[in-house]
Amino acid sequence: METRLIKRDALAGIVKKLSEQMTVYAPVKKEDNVFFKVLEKGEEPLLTYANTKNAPKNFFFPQTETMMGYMRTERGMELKGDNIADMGDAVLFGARPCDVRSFILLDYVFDQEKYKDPYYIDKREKTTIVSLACVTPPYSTCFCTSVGGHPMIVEGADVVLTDVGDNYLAEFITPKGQTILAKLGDLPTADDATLAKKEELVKKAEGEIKSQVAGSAIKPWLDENFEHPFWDTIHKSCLACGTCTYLCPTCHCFDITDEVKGDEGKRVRTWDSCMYWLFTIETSGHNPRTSQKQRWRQRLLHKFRYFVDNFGAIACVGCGRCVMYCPVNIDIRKIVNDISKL
Amino acid sequence: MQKNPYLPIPVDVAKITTEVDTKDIKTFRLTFVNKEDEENFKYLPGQFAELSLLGKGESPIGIASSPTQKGYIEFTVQKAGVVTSTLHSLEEGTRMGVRGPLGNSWPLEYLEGKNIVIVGGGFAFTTLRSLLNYMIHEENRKRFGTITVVYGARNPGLLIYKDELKEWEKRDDVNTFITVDKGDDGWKGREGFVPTVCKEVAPSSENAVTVICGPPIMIRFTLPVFFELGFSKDNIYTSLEMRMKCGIGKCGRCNVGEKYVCKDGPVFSLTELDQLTPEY
Amino acid sequence: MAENKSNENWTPKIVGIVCNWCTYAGADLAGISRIQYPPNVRLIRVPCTGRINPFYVFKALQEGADGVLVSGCHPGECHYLTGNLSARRKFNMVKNFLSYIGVEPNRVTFTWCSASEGERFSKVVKGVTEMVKELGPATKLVKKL
Amino acid sequence: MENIEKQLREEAKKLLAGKKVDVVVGYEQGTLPLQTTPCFIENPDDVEKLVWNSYCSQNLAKFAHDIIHQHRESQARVKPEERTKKIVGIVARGCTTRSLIIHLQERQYGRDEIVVLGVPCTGYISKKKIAIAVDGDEILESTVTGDTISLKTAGGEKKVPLGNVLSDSCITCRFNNPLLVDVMIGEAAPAMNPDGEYDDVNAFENLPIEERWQYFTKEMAKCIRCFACRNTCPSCYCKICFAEQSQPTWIGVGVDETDVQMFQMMRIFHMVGRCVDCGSCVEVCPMGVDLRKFLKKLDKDGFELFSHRAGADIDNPPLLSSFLMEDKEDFIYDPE
Repeated sequence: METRLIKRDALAGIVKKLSEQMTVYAPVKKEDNVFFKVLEKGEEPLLTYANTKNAPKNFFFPQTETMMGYMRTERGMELKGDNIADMGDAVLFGARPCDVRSFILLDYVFDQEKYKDPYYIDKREKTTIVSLACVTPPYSTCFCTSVGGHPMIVEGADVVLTDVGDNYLAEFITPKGQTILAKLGDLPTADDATLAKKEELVKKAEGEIKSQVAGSAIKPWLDENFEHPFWDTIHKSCLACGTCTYLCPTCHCFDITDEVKGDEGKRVRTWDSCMYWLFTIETSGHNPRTSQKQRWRQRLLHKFRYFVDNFGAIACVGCGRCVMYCPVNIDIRKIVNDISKL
Repeated sequence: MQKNPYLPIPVDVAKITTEVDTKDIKTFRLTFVNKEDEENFKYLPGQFAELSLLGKGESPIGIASSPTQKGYIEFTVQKAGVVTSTLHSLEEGTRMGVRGPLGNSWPLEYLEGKNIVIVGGGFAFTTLRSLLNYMIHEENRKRFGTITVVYGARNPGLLIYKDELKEWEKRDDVNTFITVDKGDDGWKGREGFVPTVCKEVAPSSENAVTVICGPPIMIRFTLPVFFELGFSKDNIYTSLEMRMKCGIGKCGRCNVGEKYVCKDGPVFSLTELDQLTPEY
Repeated sequence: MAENKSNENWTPKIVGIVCNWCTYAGADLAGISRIQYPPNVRLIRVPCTGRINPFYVFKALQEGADGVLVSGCHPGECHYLTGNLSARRKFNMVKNFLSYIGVEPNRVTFTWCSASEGERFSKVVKGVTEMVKELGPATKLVKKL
Repeated sequence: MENIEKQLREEAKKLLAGKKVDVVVGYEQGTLPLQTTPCFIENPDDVEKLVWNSYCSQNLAKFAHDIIHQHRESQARVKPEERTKKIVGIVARGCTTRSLIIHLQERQYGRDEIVVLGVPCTGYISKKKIAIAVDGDEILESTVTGDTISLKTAGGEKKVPLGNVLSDSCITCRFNNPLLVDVMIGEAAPAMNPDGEYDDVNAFENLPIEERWQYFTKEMAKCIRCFACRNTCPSCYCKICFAEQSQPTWIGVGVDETDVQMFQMMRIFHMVGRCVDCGSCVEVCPMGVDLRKFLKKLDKDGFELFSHRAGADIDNPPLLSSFLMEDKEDFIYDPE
């Protein structure tokens, strides 16, 4: 593994330069919010951000994505072919370790042996992930350590940047990461003292995460208590909006719809949310989940039980977005901890 | 890379049969535009496919034909939503798409050597028809024991596959019991609800498996009959219905507990159903 | 439609949502009387302007209409007594609101035209066509696939 | 405010203990600074949860509507003569009571199904303004003392005058005291500053048209179609929203630029004569879309053209279901 040093104030410029050669998806401040977006010409990424509002999953799994186009012919609509846009190689820059971990979880869903999702996989394969380690947690709502993560975890990243003071320590972990190194120009090799410092930071970082959640401890309870009075207590103030699911790095439910204008049409996939009552309604009018209570239970069970059953991991990376941005302050940490006390 | 599983396979509507007097259930015979697609479309009774109408959307429908019927696939569709309504307005010769086969199938290996009881109600007879036609095909018939079919509809006009029903009734290797809730002037057959008829027919549970599909209310009243006859939950199979979009276990809406109906189902034994979360 | 901007042959597509009892008959009369007017307006007949959801107007723009014309019975002459009076309030707000968000005010026109006013109908169509021509092809709110 | 809180708890307890209401909808302390969350109290012993402070942002009328309607649905299979009513006690400030009035005017439930615990309001804190005040830093702690709010962030502590961070809706609020009351808690609050109510709209109207369009498109582009604005709005109670209908499909479900614009325009338009400017939609929007800029225009037109203020007067009929022969029609095109 190559380890290099990047001067603290040079990094943004280096990324800007990189964005001239390839697509770079990075955090940028827009008005009052920090978002991940594709860097435009001359645009620099924001490095001092806490945590972005949107999760970087949008890059591989956009909120709205054209799957295929078609045209009206004499025989009716005929397919023009699928719409896997060849964007070329790309870099996802500055994703926090929790967000990086979300891709491992999303891979379980989209990259299965039998059914592979070509739209997601295509972008995923062409993208090098540069992660920015959390030396200190971005927010007090961060709880990655409770759901199998760590503020400085390298899992899933091709390159990891760690703020070690005057410099960023850059670790080029995977072969994909190595190819990026070639594009960054001359960088000094990291000295042993820096590497040692990083090890120290790693040890310290875990303790910095103050928010603790009984992530995996509640699984046995969830297995046994599909019907329990507790489920009546969490959903009442829920607006049934999709904020939590849309900002979540691991939520992956989607809808497929057709749009036609004149003689042309396209089939698009769009995020959907288990918080919506229309999500599961069948044409017959039957709806297996008619109440917000059932929908909340589904959201929680999907993340903390079903996903664990299917893939051996909790479908939550502890980024805290749903906690911070829920309009009515439904706090998943509190729910999980309340369950753990039952 | 595999083929894009979201792309519909082009097919032509070769034949449309109106099944019922109310005209809202039709059977569509589809032929593949490309020979290799036909060869690749290997399915078993009980599986389903997404019928794909570009510009309208997709609808998951059980395959009503049997793999022993070569050269085409058939779907029996009730007119309900956007896609199925459009489907009903199609003419023969129209091009459309199909995506599949999807899901698991009736447990054919398990059924081998056993006596089979098929119970169907109303329009939910489609994949049962596929199974029956598969089993009575000359290549397969000897692999299965006795076959009993109980099929009912509300009235004679609502029975689907009327011609085939007659054929099956003529066969001596299938015990066919057709019933209607209420007959009309022309009806000479049996009258009565499916659970009652099952009770009368009283198939032996000895080395037997029941495969049941129908409206929830029918299933609810039929199951106790079979329990009484000594069928265990391992030997009763049914097929679930759920809202689906992708059909390949990704879009996240058809899960019952950790199982996805589109991928792990739609066919489940009652034992399996008991282990699922009761949310379907 | 936007792609036709540079095209000199561009002529506006205008959606006319009109009341069955007055303007639609007025258009008929204009036709019977052989009064000439531009062919740019496609009429959609509704039972009363009172049943027009403002969304019809927005939607027409989204689907690519360069202009929208809504026409119904003069106040006091509604076949259903007061449908057009309810509509009047709605349309006043629609007109103001579209302009407020930055859509050219002349994209959307509201007027009254009775069954006997074939001449007026032709003038309305001429006037509306001219106004929309002046604005050029619609670009705002137009959905691109 | 502590007094109001105390009195509120007492009154709520009385109502619950006396079985005058089945549930009291109020606010309770949230898990994060600056946050309160709607709470639903059914047991008289739980009233201590109730709070009333400058963090209470949401319009609770939505919940009164939902609770009553869910209860009615649950009784669909009960014989008519055996059906019960569910009485909802609701903590209501001025804007909340306006929403209740709209519900009553629109016959969503009966007057006997709600008991209004009126509270005087001095405005609630806008989280968006707070974020700007501390430049996006996370708030670790916040306390309101008198007219000042002190905000603790990782970078230190900052004191801001409360007036600077109140929601825009509150600063120019005309009806900060309840208009519909069964039990009034505390004294009426001093008036806010309604004179400047339409300043924002007026200023926007005077911008060049292309600037207005740019602002509109920029704001709409932020929307992620999460529907928080719609779902928190007491006036948005349709069982199936036009945005989600499939037969016909009015708009695409994705975040196509014009689909989002259409959704928001149409939702905003459904608010004609029904928006009480409670600011809830702005407050819950995770993306900070400036919805008020557009909603307030309809409010202004409603008043200036038709002398109508939403939910201000229970006897004044809804704006769009009424008319006058002499309503203005200077917008009508005349080809002559």
